[in-house]
Amino acid sequence: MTSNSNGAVPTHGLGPFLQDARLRWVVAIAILAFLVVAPMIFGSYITVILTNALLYVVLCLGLNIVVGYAGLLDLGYAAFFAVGAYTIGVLTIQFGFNFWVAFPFAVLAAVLAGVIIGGPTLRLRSDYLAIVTLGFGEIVRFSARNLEITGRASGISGIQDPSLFGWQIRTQTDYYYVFVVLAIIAVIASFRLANSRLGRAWLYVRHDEDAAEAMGINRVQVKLAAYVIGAIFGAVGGAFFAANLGAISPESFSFEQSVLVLMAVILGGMGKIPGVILGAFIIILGPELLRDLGEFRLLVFAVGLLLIMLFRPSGIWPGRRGA
Amino acid sequence: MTAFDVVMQQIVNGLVLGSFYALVALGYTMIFGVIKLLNFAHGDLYMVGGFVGFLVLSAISGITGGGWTGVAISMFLSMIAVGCLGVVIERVAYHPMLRAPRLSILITALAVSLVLQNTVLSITHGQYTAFGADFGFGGVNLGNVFITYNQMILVGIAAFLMIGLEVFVSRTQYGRAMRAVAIDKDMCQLMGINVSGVIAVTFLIGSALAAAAGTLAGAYYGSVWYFMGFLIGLKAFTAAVIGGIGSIPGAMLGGLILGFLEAFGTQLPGIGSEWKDVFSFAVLILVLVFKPTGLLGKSEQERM
Amino acid sequence: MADNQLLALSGVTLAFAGNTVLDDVNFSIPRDAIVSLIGPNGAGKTSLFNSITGFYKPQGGSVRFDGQELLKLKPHQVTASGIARTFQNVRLFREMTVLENVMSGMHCRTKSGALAAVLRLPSQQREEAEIRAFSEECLAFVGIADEANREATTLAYGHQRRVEIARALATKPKLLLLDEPAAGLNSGEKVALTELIARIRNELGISVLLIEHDMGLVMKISERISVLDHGKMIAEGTAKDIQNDPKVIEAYLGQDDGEGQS
Amino acid sequence: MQTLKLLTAAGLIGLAAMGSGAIAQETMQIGVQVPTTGSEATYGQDMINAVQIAVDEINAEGGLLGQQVSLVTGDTACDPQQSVNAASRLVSANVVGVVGGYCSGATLPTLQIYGDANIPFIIAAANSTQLIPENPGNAFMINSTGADQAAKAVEFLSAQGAATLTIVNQGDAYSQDLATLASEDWTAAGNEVVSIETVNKGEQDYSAIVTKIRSTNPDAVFWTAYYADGGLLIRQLRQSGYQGIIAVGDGSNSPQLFDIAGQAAEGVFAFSNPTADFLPQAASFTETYQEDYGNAPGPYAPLAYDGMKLLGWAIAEAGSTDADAIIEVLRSADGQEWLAGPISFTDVNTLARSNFIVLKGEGGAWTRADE
Repeated sequence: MTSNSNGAVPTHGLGPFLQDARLRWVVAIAILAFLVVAPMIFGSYITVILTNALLYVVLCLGLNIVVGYAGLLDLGYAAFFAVGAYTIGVLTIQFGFNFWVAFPFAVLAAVLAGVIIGGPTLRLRSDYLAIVTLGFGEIVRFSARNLEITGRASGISGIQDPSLFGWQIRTQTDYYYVFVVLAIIAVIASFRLANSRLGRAWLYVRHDEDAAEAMGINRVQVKLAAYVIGAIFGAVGGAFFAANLGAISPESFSFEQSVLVLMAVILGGMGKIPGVILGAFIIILGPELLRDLGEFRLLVFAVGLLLIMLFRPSGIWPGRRGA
Repeated sequence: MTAFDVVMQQIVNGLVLGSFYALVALGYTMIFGVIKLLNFAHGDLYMVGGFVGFLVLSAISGITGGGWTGVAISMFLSMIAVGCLGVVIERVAYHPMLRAPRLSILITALAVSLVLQNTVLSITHGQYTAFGADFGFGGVNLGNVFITYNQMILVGIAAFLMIGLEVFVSRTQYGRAMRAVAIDKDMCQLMGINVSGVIAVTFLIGSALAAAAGTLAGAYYGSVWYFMGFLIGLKAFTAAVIGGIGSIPGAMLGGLILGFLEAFGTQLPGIGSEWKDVFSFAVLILVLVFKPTGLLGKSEQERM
Repeated sequence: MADNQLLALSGVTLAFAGNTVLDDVNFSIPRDAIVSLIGPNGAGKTSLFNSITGFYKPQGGSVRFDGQELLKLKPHQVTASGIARTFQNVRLFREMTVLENVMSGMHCRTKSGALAAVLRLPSQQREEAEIRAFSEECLAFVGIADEANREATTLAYGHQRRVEIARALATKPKLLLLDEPAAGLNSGEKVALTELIARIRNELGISVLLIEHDMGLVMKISERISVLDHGKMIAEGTAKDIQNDPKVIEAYLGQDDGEGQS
Repeated sequence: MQTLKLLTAAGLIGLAAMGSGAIAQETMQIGVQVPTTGSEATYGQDMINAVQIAVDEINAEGGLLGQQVSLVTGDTACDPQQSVNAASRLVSANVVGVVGGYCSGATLPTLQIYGDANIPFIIAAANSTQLIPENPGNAFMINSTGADQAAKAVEFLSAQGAATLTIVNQGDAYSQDLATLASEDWTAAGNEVVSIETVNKGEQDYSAIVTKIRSTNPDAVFWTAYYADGGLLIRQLRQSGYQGIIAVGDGSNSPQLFDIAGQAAEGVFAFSNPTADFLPQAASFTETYQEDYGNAPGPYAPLAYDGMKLLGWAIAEAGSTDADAIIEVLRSADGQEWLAGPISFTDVNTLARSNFIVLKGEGGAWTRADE
């Protein structure tokens, strides 16, 4: 890691914690060790919700690039999640593709969707962009509901479990490890992007568009890059989500889903990777912990959210990165 | 019905629907104006307004009956109650966040929305509640176009509230202060304007308008439900943006336009009811691509 | 106009909502020169900067830079073509270090994309090192290398101005536009600034155009001075020419003595 | 660092707490998988209430295998991912069986989970045909599929002399499926489908569709979704002066339709299983429900009640909590009469019979219309 060899440039996406490279390795290894043994210690239920939380880590890190780094408010992130999932569903079921053959198309579809919607709209002010993305998310969901090829409201079922080099991914534990790997890749990718030329450009543009332009940064292009990369994260998450559940339907891609991912990102602390991961876990595990409360669980959870935001308005993870 | 009748009838439908959207959109836009917050709890205030209206009407219908008199009184009391609720929410949940990053308040608003929704869900066990207003189906036939008295009264009340708001904002001290706060909060503080007070009044009025819409909707459509604010909240947000968020006439215009888009989207061959929302959102996106600040929004300041 | 002109404006006209801000401005900067643009407040100096750098879109005229027409270009394209600028009110990127601020200038001179970053390709690693090295060089050039890792907006004002200049230098410009670089500096800092500007031209071979109110500084370092008043270019020449030009004296006398925007 | 440690500790404690969810087993645990939050909570609450009534009755009679029965709720929020979480939790709580399944989309991915854990699953409401091939053999669908209902609707409406029909659904799997099936049958019967319309749940204002219906003036309108929005649609249709036949599917078979639609519900036809009100042995159910919860049972309350009773019967018959034995008993269900009619299963574990009846709204209540 060039940027740390002489301890000069602070590493982006972490906040003041974990700036020490050694400490960072210790924490990373501890977390990794925990993730590897978790399914053996805890039962299948915990494995399932941890899988879910790890999926959210991927989605949240993707949205974090859009919202946390580039400062674009996206209320329709579930659309990209849907594009990934439905591309897999349609290609494997309607066209008989193998999962791994369909997978690149899922990513490609997300890139296309990102460019088509982002291209003309990214110059809009944040609040207007929010409604455009919301509208786009709803358009995707309604289209999935109305089109024959996406199975209309019933969705697509019977999506086969993929196998990888002879390993048949099937059980919940298998998928758990798949999502562990995906989440790790997402973390590393986010981290490297944040500390790259492009990652810095996102921060420049977010802090001062005009100054960034004056420094020769094409803000529309840079924002589009953030949007498209965020879309890719979403689509990858969606593709494996589809394989994991084996069935997809429009309910999974609602506005609420977009909002939950956004909540996780902001709750943990936008732009701070550990914060975003924490946010993803809170948003998924919180309501699960409260299951015994029955119909009150969302109420209690929402009050909890409110309190967290009141006490830590910039998100849970400390540090100012992420305005 | 001839094609002409259908068009006329859909205009009436769009007008009624648009009036509801506009009333809710106004609160959205006012609150956005003063604290730049997309208040996602606004739709839920509409819902709470519906329930409060229902409670009041249940209590007084023995005296007033379930007709428009009773509904008008319920609406008025609901406006006061929910207006105060709006102020309390602002004080408790938003005010401490005003110096926080903008998106953090957004999450607070979402949390408030969840709290309101799930509180009512717990109390009502998710049941739909019949509102109990007792209206006739009577109306006027203009050729084949049928307009009920209820629709006329409804649009009349909505128009009255909107004109009242416009007068308030353009003619009164508070209204001027509100516009000033919308432009530059810090400057207003320096000028000795009670910014907190202005924000509170804005929430009071915005929430009261949502409550009015909620009560009217409950009475007109006949039932209230814990989730009834969700969809209209989304639609009102859309309407406010089409019109130009922050602009009061824009919210009215946006509400009506969205009402018409949905009415005609249902009717248009090739679109139909299944695709009408896709149609509305597509129009929204196109409007913003070509007019990036909405129809009546102020264009952005010159750069630099 | 001859080839030795680096930048040449002809007939540039800019209006906002019917108010003419720049009226048929003709103006040029020779290669290897230090040129100043002066004029009373509100004369349109910053507007002229913004028109050159693509932030404003003039209604008419032409801006030729090094053989290229700039008028239709976006700000980032103007920067890429070799014009860098600073801002009248310092506009550093908040919450980022001095070095990171300067690194922004290298953006348009490098090209590694997302994939290269995620995969940490050798070419990307090389480029990152290059960005750092050159940015550090720029910081050293303006004399604040030891502040590289401080948060930029916590620096003393005079140093913040230097960060802005270093940031502009990192774009490897042929022409540097400085918008009131001396505003808010004390006299010692002004002397240092004068030296810095001279070094930028002499050692780096970068032409400099500055807007400045401090006449002492302007007269001292400018080879040519242009005077803008009410959007019109009213005089052009050496310091001496300008000092004795009655039109210039009139323009300045007719002005209220107020601080503020140009 | 302090914060970090605290967070880690809190997280681990939380996980441990969740892992130890299996409470000491003095009672027999039965899972209920329904949405209790989100926009579908109305129906989920209704089903839980009904299951609770069944459990109360079972416990009053001494429980099952000498144990009292208690319920564990798995809230699906009608979201596929959340329902997977809920199902996993029910599995880890060692439930003997599960009753529920409201949204088909959210029920589908749970089939494999219960299959892998070999837990009997009585699907009380979800009835999408997509569930059938995904069923590993331990799930039993006690709601008849849309095909039977569509056939009954077409038969009845044709007999009423209708030739043109507009079908309105709510854009969810259940009502869209029923709309499509009804449309196919109607066309096959030589009649004309004027249009299929879709509304959004919770939209309240259906005037645009009402105007469209008025302008084409079909002989009949068939609403395939639930009572809440159906009530509003019926109200607005009648207010606009539409005079034709209005029929609703079984999702709208609730007394609450009359609360919402008021006068307008008079003369509306509903297709339904022979629910509570029309089976003498079940009259007490409605009464108990009304007493306990203060409102009338919703459309799936009887099925949810039956699901619990059926499961209880199977456990008692099997004489153990062994899943294979219970499933064996369920397969052999032999047309006993339950609240919502007799139950026996096809070889793919779907309901073997179709005895849809037709109801008519009269005087603010449903009456039999086809006897």
